Amino acid sequence: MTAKARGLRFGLALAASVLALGAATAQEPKKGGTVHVVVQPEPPMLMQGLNQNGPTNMVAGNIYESLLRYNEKLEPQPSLAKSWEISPDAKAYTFKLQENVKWHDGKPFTADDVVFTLDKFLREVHPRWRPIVNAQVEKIEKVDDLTVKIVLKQPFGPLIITQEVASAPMIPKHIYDGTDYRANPANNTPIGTGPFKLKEWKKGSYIHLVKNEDYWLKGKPNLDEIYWQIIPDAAARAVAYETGKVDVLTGGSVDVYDVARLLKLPNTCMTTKGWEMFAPHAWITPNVRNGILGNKQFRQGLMYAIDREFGKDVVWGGLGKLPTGPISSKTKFYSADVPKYTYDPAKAKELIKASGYKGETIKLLNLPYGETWSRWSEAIKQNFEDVGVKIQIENTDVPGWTQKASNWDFDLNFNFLYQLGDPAMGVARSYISSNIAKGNPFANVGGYSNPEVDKLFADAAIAPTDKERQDLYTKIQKILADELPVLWLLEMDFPTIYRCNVKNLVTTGIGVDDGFRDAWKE
Amino acid sequence: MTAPALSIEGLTLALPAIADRAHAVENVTLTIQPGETLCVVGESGSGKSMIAHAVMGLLPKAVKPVAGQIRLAGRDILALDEQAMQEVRGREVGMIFQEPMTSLNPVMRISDQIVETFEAHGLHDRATRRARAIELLTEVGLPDPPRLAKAYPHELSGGQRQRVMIAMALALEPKLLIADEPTTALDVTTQAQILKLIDNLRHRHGTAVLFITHDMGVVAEIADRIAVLEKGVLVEEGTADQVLGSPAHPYTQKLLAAVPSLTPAVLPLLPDTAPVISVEGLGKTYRKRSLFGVAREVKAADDISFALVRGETLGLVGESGSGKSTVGRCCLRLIEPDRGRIALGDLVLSELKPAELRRQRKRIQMVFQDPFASLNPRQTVGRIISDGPVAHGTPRKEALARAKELLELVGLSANAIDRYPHEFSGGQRQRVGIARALALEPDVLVADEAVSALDVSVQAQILKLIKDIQSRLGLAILFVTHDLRVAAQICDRIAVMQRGRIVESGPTAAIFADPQHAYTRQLLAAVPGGGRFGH
Amino acid sequence: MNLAQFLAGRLVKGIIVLFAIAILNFLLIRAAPGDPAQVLAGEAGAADAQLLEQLRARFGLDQPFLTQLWIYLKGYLTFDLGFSYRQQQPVLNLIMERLPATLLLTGAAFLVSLVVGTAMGALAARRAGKWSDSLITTLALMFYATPLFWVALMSQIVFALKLGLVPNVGYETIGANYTGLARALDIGQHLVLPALTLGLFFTALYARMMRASMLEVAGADFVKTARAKGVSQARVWRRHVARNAILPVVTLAGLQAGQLVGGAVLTETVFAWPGIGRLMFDALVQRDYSVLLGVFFVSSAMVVCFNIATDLVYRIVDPRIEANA
Amino acid sequence: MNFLKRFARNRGAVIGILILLAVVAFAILAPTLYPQSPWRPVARPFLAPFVNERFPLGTDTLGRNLASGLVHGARVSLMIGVVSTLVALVIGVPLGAAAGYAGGFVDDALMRFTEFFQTIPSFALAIVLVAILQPQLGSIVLAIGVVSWPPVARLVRGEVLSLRSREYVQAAVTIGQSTPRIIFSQVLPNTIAPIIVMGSLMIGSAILLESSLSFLGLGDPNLMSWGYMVGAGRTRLLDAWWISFFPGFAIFLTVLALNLAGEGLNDALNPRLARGRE
Repeated sequence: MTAKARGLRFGLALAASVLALGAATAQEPKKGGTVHVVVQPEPPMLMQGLNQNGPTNMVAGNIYESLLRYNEKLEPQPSLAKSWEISPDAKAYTFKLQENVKWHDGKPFTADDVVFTLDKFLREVHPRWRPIVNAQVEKIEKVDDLTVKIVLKQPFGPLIITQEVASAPMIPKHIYDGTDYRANPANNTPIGTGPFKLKEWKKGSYIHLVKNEDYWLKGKPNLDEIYWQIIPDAAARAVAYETGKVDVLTGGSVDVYDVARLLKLPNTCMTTKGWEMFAPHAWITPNVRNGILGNKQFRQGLMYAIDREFGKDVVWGGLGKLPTGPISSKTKFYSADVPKYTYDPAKAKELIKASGYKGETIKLLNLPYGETWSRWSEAIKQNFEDVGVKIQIENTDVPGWTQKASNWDFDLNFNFLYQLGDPAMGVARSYISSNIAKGNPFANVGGYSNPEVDKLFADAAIAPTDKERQDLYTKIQKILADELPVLWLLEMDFPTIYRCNVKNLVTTGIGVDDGFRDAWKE
Repeated sequence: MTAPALSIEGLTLALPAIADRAHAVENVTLTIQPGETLCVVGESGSGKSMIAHAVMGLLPKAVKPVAGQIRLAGRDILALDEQAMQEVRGREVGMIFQEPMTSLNPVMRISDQIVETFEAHGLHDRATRRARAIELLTEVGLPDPPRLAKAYPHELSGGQRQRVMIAMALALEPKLLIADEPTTALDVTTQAQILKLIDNLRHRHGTAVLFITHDMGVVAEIADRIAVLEKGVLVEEGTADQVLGSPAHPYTQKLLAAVPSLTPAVLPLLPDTAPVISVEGLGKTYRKRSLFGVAREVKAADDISFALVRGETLGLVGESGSGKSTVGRCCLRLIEPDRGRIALGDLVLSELKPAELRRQRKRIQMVFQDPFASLNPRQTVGRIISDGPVAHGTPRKEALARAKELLELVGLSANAIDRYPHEFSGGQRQRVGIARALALEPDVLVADEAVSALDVSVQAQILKLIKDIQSRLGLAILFVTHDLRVAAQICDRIAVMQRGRIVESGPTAAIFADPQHAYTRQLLAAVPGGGRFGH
Repeated sequence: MNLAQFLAGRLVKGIIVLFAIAILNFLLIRAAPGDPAQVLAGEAGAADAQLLEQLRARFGLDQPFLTQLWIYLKGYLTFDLGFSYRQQQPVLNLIMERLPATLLLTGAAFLVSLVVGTAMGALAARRAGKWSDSLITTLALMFYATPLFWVALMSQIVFALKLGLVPNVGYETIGANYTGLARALDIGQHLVLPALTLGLFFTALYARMMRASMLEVAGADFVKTARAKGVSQARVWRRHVARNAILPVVTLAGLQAGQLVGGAVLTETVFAWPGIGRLMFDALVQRDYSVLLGVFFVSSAMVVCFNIATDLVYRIVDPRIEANA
Repeated sequence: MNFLKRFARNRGAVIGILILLAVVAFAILAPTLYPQSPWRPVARPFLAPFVNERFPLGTDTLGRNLASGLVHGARVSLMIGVVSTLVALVIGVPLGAAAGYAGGFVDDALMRFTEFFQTIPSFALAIVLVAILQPQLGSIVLAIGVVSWPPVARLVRGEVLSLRSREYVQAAVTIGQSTPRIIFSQVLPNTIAPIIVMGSLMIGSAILLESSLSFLGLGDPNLMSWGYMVGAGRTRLLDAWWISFFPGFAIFLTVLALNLAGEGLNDALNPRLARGRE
């Protein structure tokens, strides 16, 4: 299929999309109602252009919108862009915008806003958009008031996946242009085009969003109000759901052990959908600069030593899937044709012995994201000690972890990274040597460097067809699974728990982060 | 003959099993007629206070009456329940205690505390109660009663507080007043006033007084009749003249004999040699610091000068707050004087640097007041005595051998060396304290109220010991005391202090015979028992 | 020393202590690994050098260390607690927004524990040696020995979940939009569990102190004096013993009241109470320096204020103080 | 009456000592009773207590033996309690003694310093210290010690202040003993009793404080303390109550015992107050 044809097909699909969503539920959405949702932790701010923390995205996804949305298969869907077209040489993307879209302050949304957002605002402040726009984009131009064209330097397939709301939220030009973005007082009163507006933010308590009466998609949203409640303690959040204080527990907001119990409650539904875009991939990064950890045999020994099934079944309550390599099975270009590792302590011992390990203590940096991660460290520590590797767990808080991870101050480091829909976006960054740089915990912090892999990733990102890309990524997966620059542990599933009478909660590949536009309450 | 105000018959009070004897008092029988003052005397631990508390129904829970009766106005109060006892207290019998500083509620106004007595017994209306309180304060001779009524206890002096206590005790005109060592904590002049007040009130209201005291002087001053207690047993009872004049029981005789006479003892004249200690122009001022405001100043020692030769004893006498203890401690530089010169022979002590001072400290030593607080409870006697020589370089073994000799010198057995202070009585401890001071072979000894905390019989022994040692070793002694009787017996010369100054000084006999300063005369006149114990 | 002098003296001392604390805090917090820019970047799941640089410049972290300290202290001199770039708010606003909740929680816990604790202690002392004394003493010991967070979790499960008597978390019913009395009642309901949980430990503490203090005072001479006047037992305990015994308890309680403000982190966490303890903890794990320093400063200032207030109260209730001060 | 007799007369104190002895015995015998690491998953997770005799208290979220965790935890918790109390004493005693004995300017300065530490909210300070130094045994012990010393300093200062004017201390001065010697041989030995009492109570507080820190995720991840166990099991209170109940109860019991024993000590060492019990 050519790029042009693909673009057209998606473009045509748009008209049906709203209908399709309606059809999926087979029920007429009810108007009105209030939903209480848990957000954890409290977002630092709601100006999504400046901050893309998990909780920020979760709330701000209702306030801001981007050009595109993505369904569960990560196919682009219209949002602020009504339709789009990709030139035959795959170098020009033309977006037609929705008509009559207004910012929350009543000003019209136009192509000027899009150009400002993508070319100026996000280029300056957005760490994910910046490398793309700098490396791949030739120019971004306004064609007319409702048409924007992005011209690439070379074909860059993943571009179509980058227009998700957290990666490219549309920012009002009339408020931000010419100002010091980060000091703009409007950061406290976010103005977007989304289905909900910020009414009140009681710090430490709740964020109150109300329906945007002038929303461009007529008849939406269905809900009148959303309260995002801030409850710091995980156990208390579960109790809050049980006592009816909140209706939706977003992914990761309750302890995995509570999931099974909560599901037994009446009127309680659970879904692990809505994470397809992110497809979080959990692993341990060995710091290959540190002595024995640079030894491939040793790393393979470690991999055989880890009881990953135990991690999935006991630590994560059976949620998720064991990964085979760097690319999630949920993401495009996955290949199962790689060397596999099973739980085999005997083999592990053999490999570790052969590697020349002399009993030095190896530090395992725990990820300070709650109890489950601590349990996982403890379990894996036992696995390693069972095969004779001395482990000391290091605990720290989030800033401490960020610092240690960013500055390569670890032996073994837990982490989980989003795949972001395309290996060029979310996978390559952890393995390519050009990304070995201090200061970013999500860079190639382990220090793995293989020129062959670098080249393969570079080629794969700009290869014109999916077939070519697939071949390259299959090669990459084979090499990496053998060399083990990281020890992949789990393709994580984050369950969203909600009252069954809240409908259409998760309708896209980024789940609740895409907002409550279509949700309604029975 | 009217009915007695109080009659105690065969009273026995049991002590708890852990005490050192079975009964606090045993088979005590006493009566007091209306308007009569009965003094119960005895040394500490004789059980005299227990009798007073038994009459009030305020015995500690552990002490139980096991036999006998206490009849107050015809009723046996041991048989009364708490409710009935509350009626009796205050109305039938009032009581004043030893410690004026702690016997009043610190957070209640004086008038409220007196009024409470009326309230407790449901007498009078509010206005009358207040008026009565002022009347009472007037009657006990307090200045400006309306103002004083609004004051809190801490704003009053000890004597004033004791007057308030008396006013309270007598508020309901009880037939019996119990006074438990009411003047022991007071200065001698105040004591005289309070005794006089109690006596006056008794005459005016016909109140019977049960007066508990250890002080024979006070007894002689106030008693109609006297009962002597020894270890809980009543050994002698009779009129004041009988008991004081011709005591029948050996214990009474011993007690009386131990009371130091106010007539100065005749002491041998000392050769006129160079002084071993001379103090010139000594001054010490206490300042209360505060961040703002003016500092308050108290002159505790003001231009004090004196000198002692070998074998001489100078008595530094005065009432509390006169600065006598400050002067005593300044001589050792336990308190740093602000001004003045202290010299031990040729050595100017007041100019020494700390390290040198420490080396020279052995030349002047001190005997302290409290035999319980002056010995470290965690060290053996041997250790306590030998620490001094050890600090000056003597090997411990040698010092311990010397300590044994010293123990025998002060009248204790040498094997006391391994025992701890709590195994000794007060008098014995004081001997240890003296031995400690002597261990360093000092030239000068400062005795700070060294016998004040001791029972009278023990007091006599310790005084004798000090004299003996002085004559044997030729020490010069600065004897700080509030007790003129003691001073009369032991001092060659006396210096009388008042508000930080020496107002009069001279040979003991001369001062007693012909006091020049008004204050000295006042002090001498106030000594209870006057010339009764002339020997 | 008169009252004005006393107050002035205490204030000067207090301000000196506060400044010393401000400096110490600054040094302490800067010793912690990581900085707010890194945290923000880390949370976003993506970062590059340029973003970090932007953020650091924004936070003022690109300035020399001493300059930062100077700017911080200069701000404090003018009651400017700084600006939280993370939260895009002046620190003072953030704290003021949270302070009422904390004051309500700790105030309620403090009052309840003081009243209940002293009453329990007084009762136990009055019945010293009897079974009711043993009961109270044991109870107090148990309150004292139970981990606070454990009580918090248990009480949520029992009273909120199983019995449904009170809400488990939060400050008020979100979205109910109550006003006036209804709102007060609503907040009151939410307050029950956290205040009791927080108060439990202090109840125990005050009960034990009061008991000991009562027994100590009961042996005082003036108590004997009162009894010798024929005053009834009950009245002796009330007017003489309790009145004197409560003074040291109140003093200590006053000193602790200040500590409570900054010390309710656990309770605020478990009960999602939007107070400054929680604000502090969040600021700590986000390295939101200015907020963290601000909370530390404000809660230390609270301690100083409470200490002065306690001394003042003490001067009023205890007539002896002025003479000795 | 001697100390032991007085102590034995206090039933609570005896119970406290017995519980403590039991806890200490468990702590000492831990490697004998459960030679395997308490971290090792040994059975099905969430095994209920009192069912399988190999796991009398059941298993936790990862299938680790709770009984083993509890006895090994006794070692850790007691050690943290004792060591951090020692840290507090090491800071507080010399400081208090110096302030009390020297008086004047030194006293003023040291007491300002103490006041300073009492003004900073202590729990918050502990959290910050642990966060700065990273959660590990040393930093936890240090943090607890640093926030708990001021009361020690105050106590010692008060005692020393009153002892300093005691006549036997003055006597030591007059016989020419040096100041350090006076402090160590005359003054400090007589403050031991109240310090021991306070120390025994502080061990309890330290154990509680450590458990609170653990609860907030600031525990040493390599040491299985009781606080860690409560924190780790708290989300399962509803369906696996035993995971956090038993360690919580162990903390409760130990702190209770320490307090009972401490009060008993206090009464026995300080007969004046014990009168109230008669």
